[in-house]
Amino acid sequence: MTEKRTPKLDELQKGKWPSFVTEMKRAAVKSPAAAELVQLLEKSYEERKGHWKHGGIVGVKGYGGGVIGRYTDVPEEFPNLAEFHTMRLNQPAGWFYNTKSLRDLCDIWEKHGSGLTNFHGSTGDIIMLGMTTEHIQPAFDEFSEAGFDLGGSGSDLRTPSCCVGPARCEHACYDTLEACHDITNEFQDELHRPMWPYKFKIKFSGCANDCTASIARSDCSVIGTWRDTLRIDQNEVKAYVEAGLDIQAAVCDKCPTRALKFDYKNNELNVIPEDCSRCMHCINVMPKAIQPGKEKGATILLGGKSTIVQSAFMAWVIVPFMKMEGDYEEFKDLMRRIWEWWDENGKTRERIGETIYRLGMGKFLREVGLPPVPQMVFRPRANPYVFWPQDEIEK
Amino acid sequence: MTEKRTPKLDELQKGKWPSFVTEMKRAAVKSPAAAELVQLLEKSYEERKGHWKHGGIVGVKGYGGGVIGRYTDVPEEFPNLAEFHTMRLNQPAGWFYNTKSLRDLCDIWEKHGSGLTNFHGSTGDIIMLGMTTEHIQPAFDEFSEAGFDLGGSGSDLRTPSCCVGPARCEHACYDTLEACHDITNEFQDELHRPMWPYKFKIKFSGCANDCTASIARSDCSVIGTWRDTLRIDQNEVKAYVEAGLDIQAAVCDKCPTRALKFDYKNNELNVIPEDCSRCMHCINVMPKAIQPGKEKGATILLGGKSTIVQSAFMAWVIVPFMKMEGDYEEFKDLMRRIWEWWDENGKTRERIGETIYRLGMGKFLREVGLPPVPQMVFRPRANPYVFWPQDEIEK
Amino acid sequence: MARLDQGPPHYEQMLPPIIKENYGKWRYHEIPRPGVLKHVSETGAELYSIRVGSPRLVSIEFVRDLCDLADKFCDGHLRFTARHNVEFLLGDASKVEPLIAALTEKGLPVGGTGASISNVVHTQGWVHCHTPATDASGVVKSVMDDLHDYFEEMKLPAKLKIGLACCLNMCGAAHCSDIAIVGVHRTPPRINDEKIQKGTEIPSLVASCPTGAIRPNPKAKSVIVNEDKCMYCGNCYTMSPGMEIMDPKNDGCAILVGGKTSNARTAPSFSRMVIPFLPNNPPRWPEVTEAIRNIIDVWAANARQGERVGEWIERIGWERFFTLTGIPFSDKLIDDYIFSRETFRTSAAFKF
Amino acid sequence: MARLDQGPPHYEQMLPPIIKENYGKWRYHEIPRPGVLKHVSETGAELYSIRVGSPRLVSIEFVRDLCDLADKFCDGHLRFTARHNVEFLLGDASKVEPLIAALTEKGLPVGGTGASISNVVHTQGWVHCHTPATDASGVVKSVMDDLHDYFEEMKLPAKLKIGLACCLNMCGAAHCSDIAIVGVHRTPPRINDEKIQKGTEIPSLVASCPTGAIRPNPKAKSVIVNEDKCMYCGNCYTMSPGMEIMDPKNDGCAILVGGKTSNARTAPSFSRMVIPFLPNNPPRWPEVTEAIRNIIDVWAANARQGERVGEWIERIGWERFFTLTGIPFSDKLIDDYIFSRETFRTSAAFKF
Ligand code: SRM
Ligand code: SRM
Ligand code: SRM
Ligand code: SRM
Ligand code: SF4
Ligand code: SF4
Ligand code: SF4
Ligand code: SF4
Ligand code: SF4
Ligand code: SF4
Ligand code: SF4
Ligand code: SF4
Repeated sequence: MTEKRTPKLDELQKGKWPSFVTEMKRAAVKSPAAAELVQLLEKSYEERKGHWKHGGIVGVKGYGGGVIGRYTDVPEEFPNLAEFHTMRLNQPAGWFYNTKSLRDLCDIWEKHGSGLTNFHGSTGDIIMLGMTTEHIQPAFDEFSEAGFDLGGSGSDLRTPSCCVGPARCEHACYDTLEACHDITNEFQDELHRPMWPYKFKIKFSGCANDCTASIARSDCSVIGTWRDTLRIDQNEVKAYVEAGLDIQAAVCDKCPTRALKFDYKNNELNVIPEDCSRCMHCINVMPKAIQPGKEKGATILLGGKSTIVQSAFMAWVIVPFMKMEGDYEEFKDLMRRIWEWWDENGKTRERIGETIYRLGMGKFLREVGLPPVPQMVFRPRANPYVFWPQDEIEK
Repeated sequence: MTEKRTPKLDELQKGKWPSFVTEMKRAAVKSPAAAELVQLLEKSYEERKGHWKHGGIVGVKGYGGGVIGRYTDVPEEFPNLAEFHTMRLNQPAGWFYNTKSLRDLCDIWEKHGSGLTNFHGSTGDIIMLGMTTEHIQPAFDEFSEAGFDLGGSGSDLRTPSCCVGPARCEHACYDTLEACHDITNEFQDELHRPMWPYKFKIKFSGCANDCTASIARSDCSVIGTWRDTLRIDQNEVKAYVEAGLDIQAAVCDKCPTRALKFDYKNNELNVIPEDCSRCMHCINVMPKAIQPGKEKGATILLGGKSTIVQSAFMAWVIVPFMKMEGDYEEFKDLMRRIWEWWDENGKTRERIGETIYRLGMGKFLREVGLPPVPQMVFRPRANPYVFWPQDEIEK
Repeated sequence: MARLDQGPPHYEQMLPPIIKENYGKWRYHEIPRPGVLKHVSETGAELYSIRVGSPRLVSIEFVRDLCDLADKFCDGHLRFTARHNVEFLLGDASKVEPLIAALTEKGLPVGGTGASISNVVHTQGWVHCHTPATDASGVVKSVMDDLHDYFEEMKLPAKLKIGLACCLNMCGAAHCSDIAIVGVHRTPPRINDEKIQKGTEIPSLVASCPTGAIRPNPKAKSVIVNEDKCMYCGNCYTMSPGMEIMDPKNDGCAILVGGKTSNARTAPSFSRMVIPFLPNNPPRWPEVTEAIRNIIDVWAANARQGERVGEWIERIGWERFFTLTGIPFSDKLIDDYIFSRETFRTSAAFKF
Repeated sequence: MARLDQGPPHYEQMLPPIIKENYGKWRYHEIPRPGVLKHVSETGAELYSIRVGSPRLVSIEFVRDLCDLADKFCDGHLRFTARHNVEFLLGDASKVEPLIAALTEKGLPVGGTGASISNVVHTQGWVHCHTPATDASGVVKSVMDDLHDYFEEMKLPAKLKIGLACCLNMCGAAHCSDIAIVGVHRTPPRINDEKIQKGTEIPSLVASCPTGAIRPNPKAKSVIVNEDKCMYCGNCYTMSPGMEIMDPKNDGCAILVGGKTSNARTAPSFSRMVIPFLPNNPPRWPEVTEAIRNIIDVWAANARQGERVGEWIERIGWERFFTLTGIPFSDKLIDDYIFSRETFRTSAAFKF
């Protein structure tokens, strides 16, 4: 194929933000597929439409997911894109790497794929973008050799991810990396062999700042919190005052529950323990002076997903507080009970949140064995349409 | 029928709140039907269930509504309750009466009915409770003679009602009594001859305090407001300060839009005009010092109803500001357009709010000819599911 | 002969002279004592309104009594309020106390203004309706006997509006009340084929069920109910007498709280269920009166001045409401109907 | 041979020594300059993280470049963030400036911390997906070129998170972003009977339509779409290649604003649509970049310190947002889907 001009894409090599077009062209130097991809994209820019077809099923031996089949609809024009699949690799917890591992990945990908990649995919995987069918198994074998495994795709557990947590953050209320790693390993079967009504995502955030956006982006959101009272270091409070922080305005007035009382005279800050909802705001503003309580754990929320089909759902509280320690058996057990219930009750392509919405929280809680608590709702029902389990009434 | 004991009901003649049982017994002195009603109710208190059947259609000549048929399911036991219908009489606007009119009503009801009544029904009518079929027409003729007409029932315009408004309230932003009276008269046909998918209620409140609870209780809620800025009398502000009112705490801090600034030094209160949402709070607390602006009118809201079937709906803004003056032609014209649209699009037993919910505000606004404005929503849609009128797009 | 479509009497003929003269001219009002409103006009005129509690379900003798009082004290004028209280309208301050004395003598309570409880908006119940799950007037009488002080004094944090509806049709429009009492069924309708065959339109009946629990039973020319899907709303019974839903053993009252309709400070809001069921225990419904007194007492003890029930709860959080009142939370209070999603706590911030 | 189910590499082998030593011991952090986080440990150790913008869609050469820098400055360790930035991790303060210099030389922007815009979470677009209504990387590049200053400086009222999804599947999970760019179709699918006949399960296809717009067409062994009911969600196209929905003339971008996911101060919230459609105008999408710049500029000029976009709008009111930004309001912005009721203004209190 002769080198063609790409006037539209060239425009995107200008400007201060690093250019993906430049990256594509860098890959194109070694990979004919990447070279064609530049041309295909230019075509899309001209025609204002995509040129990819629905994927056929491709994969590696022993797994049901982890590879997304992709084929161009103009294979005659772009023979190297006739097969151009994606392989998802499960990232290490917290997206930490040593350069040795990264270089290994690059070398393998240079051999078997387009040389194009996403660090990372939006769920968290390393995305190896563009390979032919025949390279799938050998590439996987080599990635495996290098210590990497496939991520999720299809109706399975998707690759869990976690915030940087205790590795670099003072707010972490549990070990997000360990939890993510341990739980990912526990559920390898669920991750690699799709068998549910639809996908299921788990994300781990160490505190209510929710740096993985888990509440919006995962079916199960695990958010660090504490059960006792936040701790205030009055010396550090005084230091903030001296440094010029307007504690009343910047902290107390923005506390959603007005749980903080600032004493101007003594430059002391106090919290009304039962009023604090652990939103993290005051801690964010004054990390030196305020820290989470001592009895730490996580809130488990369920049901998050984006728009398709019933509207986007954010995950909601199903367990206000759970210890996240040891072998995480309490959490794992809960997941298993939830999946079992969903398996029995969910329709095809129905996310867990949608299944619960359709069948009702009451049924879900009863059948999964979770005690109903007011923390599960912003407010109780406004309608009087209670389903009464008929064994609770007098017949 | 021999006098029977009513031990349960007798209990309800005790206590400080005036007793409806005493009232029933007072009526029972002259009315055998009322006497039986006492017995029937005692029976219900014993059995914990009602003893009334579905109504057959009863009414007066020329009208389709206004009388609710009612029959007991134990006519053998209570022959005087075999027919025990309700007649709804349209109350005068604001529920004002002279004693002459009230006495006329009593006299007619003594002749034709049970002597029991509700002042008033929950929609606003005078409820004449309990009469036989054969008395319906003669009673109506006499009520009519006395200047009263029937209220609504069935799938028609229900009897509109209004708050006391300018008759006794300093807050009224339009003449609720005149509007209610004029508009009720305009729509006599709609009120007396059911021809819609379901009932339609209108309530008029003179300001956002909404003393008719119109936003919850009527399909169309007409709430007085103003388009310019509220007026503050600084002398009266000072008087409130002197009287000990903590203006900052009781007024400014509770202003939902924080539109009020209190100047401690000069004891002056000022409003940021574009921030005020006209919620009435500050005016309620300081009626001597603050009053509505001068350019008055009403906000029109649509869609309120209670629980059955889709859940309760509160009415929402469809016209942020409308003058309510003269012959109310703008309002009447809007009602006619809305009813026409509902007639064409509504299903049987579907309130207007439910029809709009089902078909979408966009369609409703376009077809009824109302300009969409952000005042109609608390916030825009969270989903991207826009229906594009296909004539707006490039084919 | 009746004049068709003459409409209601003109309100002007019902207004006392002082109101006609000062119509639209009122400048401000005060509440000199509970149950008495004093409105002052631009003209300097002063109007006293004496608010009186009424059982609403009354005899014509009651109305005539009111007329006697109005004739004696108010030149023959009076009005009723949006909550079914009576208001006597006086231009003459000196008549206020004598009128109150006369009312008290008759056992009529004066109150319901300002930070008090007003009359309970309510419905027909067993007295006159065919679909009730509870009585109306009897429950109201029991509740108001218990809360009488709160009517005659103004010692609550804010206005308190209770609504009662004897079935889910909600004729009391209780859905936006500070406290709502709602009659609820708890068992599916029992089908009476014979009654259905008489005059019920089967397709309309099937369509009336919001959960799609009803399907035709062509053999019996009747219908079948999928009991698992039924939520006892009674809409089918409104459509057909053959869907018998009244069940003395299992009908009763639900309690909802925190609604309001005024736009002052906060937007109008729905009442929300806090007790899914209390038994019908006539004549005095002790479980209901007690539950309501508990809620009011806790609110009165904890709310800030001027805070309606719902505003108080939204400030402290519903989870705290259940702790403070000791009302047990249960899955029945979690919405599972169309708009449930908005009620789920999609946030990690809450109180324990 | 591959080892099945070995799972991801253990994170411990990826951590730099300073992190291993201070794991879980961090006490607080500061942001000494944009793009640099300084975390201080209980042990007194100080960790510097240099945050670097990445196009995310990169070549292995790019990754190797990163490795070279990490080897040179960071003892061979680095990480990526939840928003696809790169973070270089340094124990040695003296290396911070040299590293930044090296990055700048490579054209890599340092920033994205604190009150700045971070990287745009985005998706595949025309580069690799079969259902896009717009491109992903091209739009992001255009937007970030324009907002570059806001990445490198911390001069915004608060954090700003932009998300992009190239179709309603929303792989960018843009639904809770401060600003969301969403690829939208605007015409119903064109049915290709032949493609449908090949391997599409008709019942699943019919069931996939959220509005019930699809019904079987048994004659053609295919389906028919009721175009009036279609809202162009593309879910049917995800199910079957025979439901061709891409339409170059009418595909484009919608803009939503005001979402967030953190629980700090206010509960997580959805982004809400303020512009229903902007055309696809490659390579630079000027209409999109301009619209976003306008929103950001108005927010930056009007919000209080610390106020996220949505918090600012909720304080001033959406009606004022439209006035201030000059964005036209239209019926398309009014919800008409399942949870629409909650968005209607059921209150008489609003701003003109
Ligand atoms: C007489 C009546 C109007 C009528 O046409 O009948 C009326 C009359 C007044 N209302 Fe009202 N309201 C009346 C029903 C209502 C209702 C509707 C209802 O109760 O069903 C509401 C909405 C209830 C709700 O929000 O749930 C209502 C919400 C208000 C408010 C707002 C209260 C709040 O802060 O939320 C005010 C303002 C205030 O009191 O500060 C108000 C203020 C007033 C004032 C002070 C207006 C005035 O200046 O004259 C009147 C005396 C109030 C008092 O009782 O202290 N009125 N008022 C109604 C008396 C009913 C009764 O017998 O108790
Ligand atoms: C008399 C009254 C209750 C009262 O004690 O005051 C009443 C009584 C009945 N209502 Fe009502 N409704 C009454 C105000 C209301 C209200 C309150 C309001 O208007 O503010 C509502 C709730 C607000 C609303 O409109 O949504 C109300 C919502 C219903 C409904 C449910 C309608 C719905 O769309 O959800 C029904 C069922 C129906 O229409 O089939 C209903 C049906 C009935 C029927 C006719 C029962 C039936 O299905 O045949 C009741 C007749 C009782 C009887 O035989 O005496 N009634 N009804 C009220 C009318 C008096 C009047 O005209 O002044
Ligand atoms: C590195 C990263 C975690 C990771 O594992 O990768 C991270 C790291 C930090 N976050 Fe975050 N957040 C990270 C994604 C997020 C996300 C998720 C997202 O952007 O998709 C959120 C939720 C976004 C939302 O609300 O829509 C997030 C909401 C916060 C907040 C709450 C902000 C707020 O006030 O709403 C804080 C607290 C603060 O900054 O005051 C926070 C605070 C922090 C701190 C200060 C925590 C700490 O003490 O170390 C870290 C530096 C923040 C900074 O950049 O100024 N982080 N943070 C993520 C960096 C992404 C990036 O490259 O920009
Ligand atoms: C690669 C990735 C986008 C990216 O550029 O990063 C992606 C790409 C695709 N997603 Fe996604 N999704 C990706 C993260 C997401 C997210 C974001 C997240 O996980 O935080 C979401 C929204 C959150 C959620 O789960 O709701 C998301 C919601 C969807 C949906 C809609 C699912 C739903 O329930 O609403 C589909 C449609 C489907 O599953 O059929 C979908 C389907 C797809 C498919 C497989 C298209 C298809 O129907 O065949 C895309 C393959 C593109 C390709 O060929 O390269 N993708 N997808 C992300 C996965 C990378 C990774 O593994 O790390
Ligand atoms: S979620 Fe909390 S613990 Fe995790 S990185 Fe963000 S601020 Fe730190
Ligand atoms: S964590 Fe949030 S709720 Fe708790 S005191 Fe701090 S600001 Fe208030
Ligand atoms: S709604 Fe307003 S105008 Fe009407 S009575 Fe109430 S406070 Fe007065
Ligand atoms: S009317 Fe309401 S919004 Fe306007 S200034 Fe007064 S309190 Fe504030
Ligand atoms: S609420 Fe139900 S039972 Fe009570 S009057 Fe209305 S329709 Fe009848
Ligand atoms: S009571 Fe309601 S839910 Fe049950 S069958 Fe009848 S209409 Fe359906
Ligand atoms: S958002 Fe849509 S078009 Fe974009 S990658 Fe995801 S599925 Fe593909
Ligand atoms: S695009 Fe969506 S709404 Fe239209 S037919 Fe397909 S699935 Fe249905």
